[in-house]
Amino acid sequence: MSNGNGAGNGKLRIATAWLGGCSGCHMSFLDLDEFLVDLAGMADLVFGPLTDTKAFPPDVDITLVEGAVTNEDNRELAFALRENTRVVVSFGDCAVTGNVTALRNLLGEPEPMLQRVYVEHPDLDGQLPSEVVPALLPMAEPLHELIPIDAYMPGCPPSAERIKTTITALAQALIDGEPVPKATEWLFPDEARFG
Amino acid sequence: MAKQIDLHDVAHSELEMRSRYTTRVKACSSTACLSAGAGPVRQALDQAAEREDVNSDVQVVPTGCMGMCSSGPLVRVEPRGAEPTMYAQVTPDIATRIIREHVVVRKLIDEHVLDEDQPFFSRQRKIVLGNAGRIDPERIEDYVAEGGYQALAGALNDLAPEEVIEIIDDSGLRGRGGAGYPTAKKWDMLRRAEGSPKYLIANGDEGDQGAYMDRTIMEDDPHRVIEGMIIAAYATGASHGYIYVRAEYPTAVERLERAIRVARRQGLLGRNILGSDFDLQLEVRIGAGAFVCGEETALMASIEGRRGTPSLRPPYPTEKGLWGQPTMINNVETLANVPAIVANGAEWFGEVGTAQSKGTKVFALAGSLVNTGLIEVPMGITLREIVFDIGGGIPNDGVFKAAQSGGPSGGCLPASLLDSPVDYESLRKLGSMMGSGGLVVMDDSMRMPDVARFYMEFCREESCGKCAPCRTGTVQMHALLDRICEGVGRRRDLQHLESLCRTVRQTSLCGLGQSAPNPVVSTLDHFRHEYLDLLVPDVSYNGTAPSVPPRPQAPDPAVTTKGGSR
Amino acid sequence: MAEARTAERAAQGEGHPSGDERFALLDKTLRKARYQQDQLIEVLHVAQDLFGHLSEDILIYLARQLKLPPSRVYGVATFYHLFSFTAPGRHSATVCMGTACFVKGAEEIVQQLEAAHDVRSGQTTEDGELTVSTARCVGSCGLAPVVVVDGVVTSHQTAESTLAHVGEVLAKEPTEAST
Amino acid sequence: MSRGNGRPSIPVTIDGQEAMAYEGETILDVATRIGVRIPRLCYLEGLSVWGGCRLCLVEVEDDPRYRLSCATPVVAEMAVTTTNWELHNHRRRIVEMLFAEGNHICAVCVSNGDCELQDLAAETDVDHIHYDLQHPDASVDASHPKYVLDRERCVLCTRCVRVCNEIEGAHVWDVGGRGSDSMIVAELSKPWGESPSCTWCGKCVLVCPTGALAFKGRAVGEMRHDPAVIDFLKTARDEGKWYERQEAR
Repeated sequence: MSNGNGAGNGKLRIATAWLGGCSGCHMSFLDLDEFLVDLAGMADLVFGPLTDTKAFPPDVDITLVEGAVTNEDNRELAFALRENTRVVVSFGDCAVTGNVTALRNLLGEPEPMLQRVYVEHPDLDGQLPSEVVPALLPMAEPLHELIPIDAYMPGCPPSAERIKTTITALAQALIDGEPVPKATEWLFPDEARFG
Repeated sequence: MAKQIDLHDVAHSELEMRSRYTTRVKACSSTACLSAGAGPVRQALDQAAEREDVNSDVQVVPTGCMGMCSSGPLVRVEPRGAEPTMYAQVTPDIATRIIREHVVVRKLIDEHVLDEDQPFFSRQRKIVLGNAGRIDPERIEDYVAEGGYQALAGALNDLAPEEVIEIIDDSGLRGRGGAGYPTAKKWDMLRRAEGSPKYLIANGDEGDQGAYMDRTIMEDDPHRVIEGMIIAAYATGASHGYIYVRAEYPTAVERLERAIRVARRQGLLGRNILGSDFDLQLEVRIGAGAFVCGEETALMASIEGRRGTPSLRPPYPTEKGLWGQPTMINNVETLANVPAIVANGAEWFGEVGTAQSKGTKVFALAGSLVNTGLIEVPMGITLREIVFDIGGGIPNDGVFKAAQSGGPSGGCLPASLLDSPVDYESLRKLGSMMGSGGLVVMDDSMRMPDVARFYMEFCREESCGKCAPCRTGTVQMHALLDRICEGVGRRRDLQHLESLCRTVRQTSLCGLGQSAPNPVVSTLDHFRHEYLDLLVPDVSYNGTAPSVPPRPQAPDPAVTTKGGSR
Repeated sequence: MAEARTAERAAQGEGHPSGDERFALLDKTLRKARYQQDQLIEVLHVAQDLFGHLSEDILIYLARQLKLPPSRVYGVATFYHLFSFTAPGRHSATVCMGTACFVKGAEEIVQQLEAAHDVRSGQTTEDGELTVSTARCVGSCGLAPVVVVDGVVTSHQTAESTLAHVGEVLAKEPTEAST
Repeated sequence: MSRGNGRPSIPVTIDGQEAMAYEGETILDVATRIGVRIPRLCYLEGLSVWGGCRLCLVEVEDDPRYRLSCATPVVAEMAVTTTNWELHNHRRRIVEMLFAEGNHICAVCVSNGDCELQDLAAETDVDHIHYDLQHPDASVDASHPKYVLDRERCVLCTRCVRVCNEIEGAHVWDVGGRGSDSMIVAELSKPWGESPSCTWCGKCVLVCPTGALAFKGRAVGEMRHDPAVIDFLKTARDEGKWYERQEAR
């Protein structure tokens, strides 16, 4: 889209991100089948597990974020994509609620879980992962605990139909130059009191 | 049939017995004074009287609460035909000196004398607590000598049940448990309810922290509660009564059970009360540590031996209460007002208090005050009078910040509202409530969000768990308050807190949940800036790297779906 | 199953098979209550007074005697905070957390007690010596903050004075004397 | 549902729709009969009214408080609005808090759709949870040969407690603890499989609105409940009328 330092080809810039999740949501995204062709017509996929880009690019229109925030890398990426994206979509149950990724929270701090997985029931030689793997955060949390979210797409995984509906609606708004449909904030009828 | 007590005879011989003593020494033996060491004091008084050989002239009387608990143990010397003197902070040594010096040689121990003309005493008006600190609660004779059971005798002899209700109606007596429902209306509903037997319950499940009005009434003047219940039962046609008392009040349980036994033996309970054809059985039931049992339907569940969870109304207890029978629940303090009203008339009662809130109210005064203790004041007295005249102001040159009335269900009243009158309507208008009578004063060292968190924690732990908004809402509101108080809260947390207050208040099943948000709402109303000061500034995402607080929160959640009705 | 036998014998009016005299006292209470189901809470109080806490055995016994479903007895017993299901320590320190005491710093006392004796409020130390708990207002607000140590109310406490007092109480009695 | 005899005689209005109600019918009864859906969770036809979920609160004209539609009998000329902006938000918050209270990480309902809590979330526009997830340390009881109890998914609606007590008469279940520590217990909080009073009737499983109670050994698609069976049983037993049942979904 023609928004400053973008690609300038009039197309939307769409990204996906894969945080602490099983990538099932991305599989569901691939389930879009022929819609992927339509999508390619109106948007460029500029970042995500499906592309080769290493750093999160600037000036992205829509980012679908799969997975809970569970380690340092996730957090870094979440901040980066928030800063460079106009509409961030919390994509799938792990991003929306923490879901399976957050099951580790039941064990409290990450250490007991790591012990159980890597030392008590090792398939290989029992040792804790250290340098190569990013450090786990104390809790695995839903994405909205870390950054503001513009739209939520629950589902485990969300069906291709739901993904298509969401993307179409958001893309249409962006293309028409209309404000992204941020609904009236139902939660805070007293908003005015906060000035 | 039990023998019938002759009230006149008993009163007469009791007064005669009293007149044989030249001096009566009253030793406060209430729970507060006992924990301050009143037991040894009383022993010392007895021993000293024996040693000085003034046994036949001096009567040492263990009494209930004299009021100024912060100065206990209290002892009051009442010489025949002379002014009484009250002593504060009495130790066994002082007690010995009281007998040896004051009683024997009429020499006052000046440094321990407590001025009874000071506002703490003179601003009070005692109806319910008229006998507390004056009589030995374990002796029915003492109660009868002060005019006890005369109101009952009068009602049974001269008044039809409807006439008793009329007197209560005219007096304007309202429920002292907090909500202020007109007592006569309740009585009338039970009277008209169809079904037999009908039950009457005295609610002595005072769970409010910092409140011990009902306990004091039950411990110090158990016969007054019983007389009130008998009159209420007579007026409403109840044939069976329960007094539901917290298990944390063993003395109250003991004294009530003893008083019931004595009353039964004297023909004041059981069949053909005082020779009339009116019957009433009374029983004490004890709770087991659940605040929610102060709620009427939960209380009844507890008496039935079940989990103390509230049930839905309607049907109201007066239609379908204990075991499906018509049941009326009155607060202990309400019932304790009844004998005095019936004895002295509605007009006499109406002279005290305001137009809509008549009579007096007992408060347990606690917190940052010079004088703390139990007070009974006319309704409509201002908060300022209670705090500064009766309470003696804030100690150590402290500054009054707020008073919390109504405990975890009530709200706080800031300094700007010191001149508002204390009655049902005014307090409710100010977002607080009368409550059962706990009044905690806070000085400026308290942070109000901490106070709100304290009460919310209480509600969270006392929520019965039956209804979802109260069970889960108190947990969430406490978590949000916790985060704010710990300095890691965000604007969003405060917004969530306020929206939850509304939901929990409007959707909870019983009074506990409906009023649980009150302390939060009222501290937010009066001390909002204290909350705002604790919030972490919002994270900026406009091109600058976000700073990461301990538990990062987004400033504004947004949702895709539409709010509003469908 | 031993429990089932207990119940059978109880149903035949033989009382509890253990022969524990305290069960005879409990039976007396049950008779006085005329085995009325609504007396459950009263009976639980008596049982706790007799045994110090409510063990599973006691709950089963009461369920059978009052002909109540065990889950109902369990539900009632666990609803009310005064009933305890583990044996209390030989000594107890209960910090009042009523409003008056809270305003005057009771929280600090609890924290320090917990830290000093390595125990959480509501629990007993590993050696079974001390139970630390909090109470909802013991009604001595004029004396705040209040701590009840072995049933004796101590007034105007600070964290230091409480720790010292509890230390004294613990030291006074040698362990073997109370076993 | 009370199927009143005779003719309905009480005129009421629900969401602008006029209807005649039978004596003793509740707002929820009438609404259901005329096809107006009111969200609810703990209520189940055939069982006593519990009133714990608070989702079926409705607005009654000239009444300052919301009324519980499952427990409020209709009176003549009553005008009911089943949802408004505020009620919708209250319901949404309650549902969100129910999610936050348990560990509702479930592979079943997302795939077979058989979960009343999930339905309610959709109905009340819950798309994410605003509140702190509690991550309770709740236990799974798989000791019973035929059934499983997963307390992580329990919403404390007490349908199982009521059906076991009121319909089956066994009273295996009750609620133990208090407040947020409340949980469903069998016997003296014993493993379900050891319960001497359980009759293996499975009614508690049939009525469970979530996946807290489930049949063992079934594939995800077969993990279904059938709460309507209770009303069928109750009507058959109490009134001697066997109405034709639709098979469970």
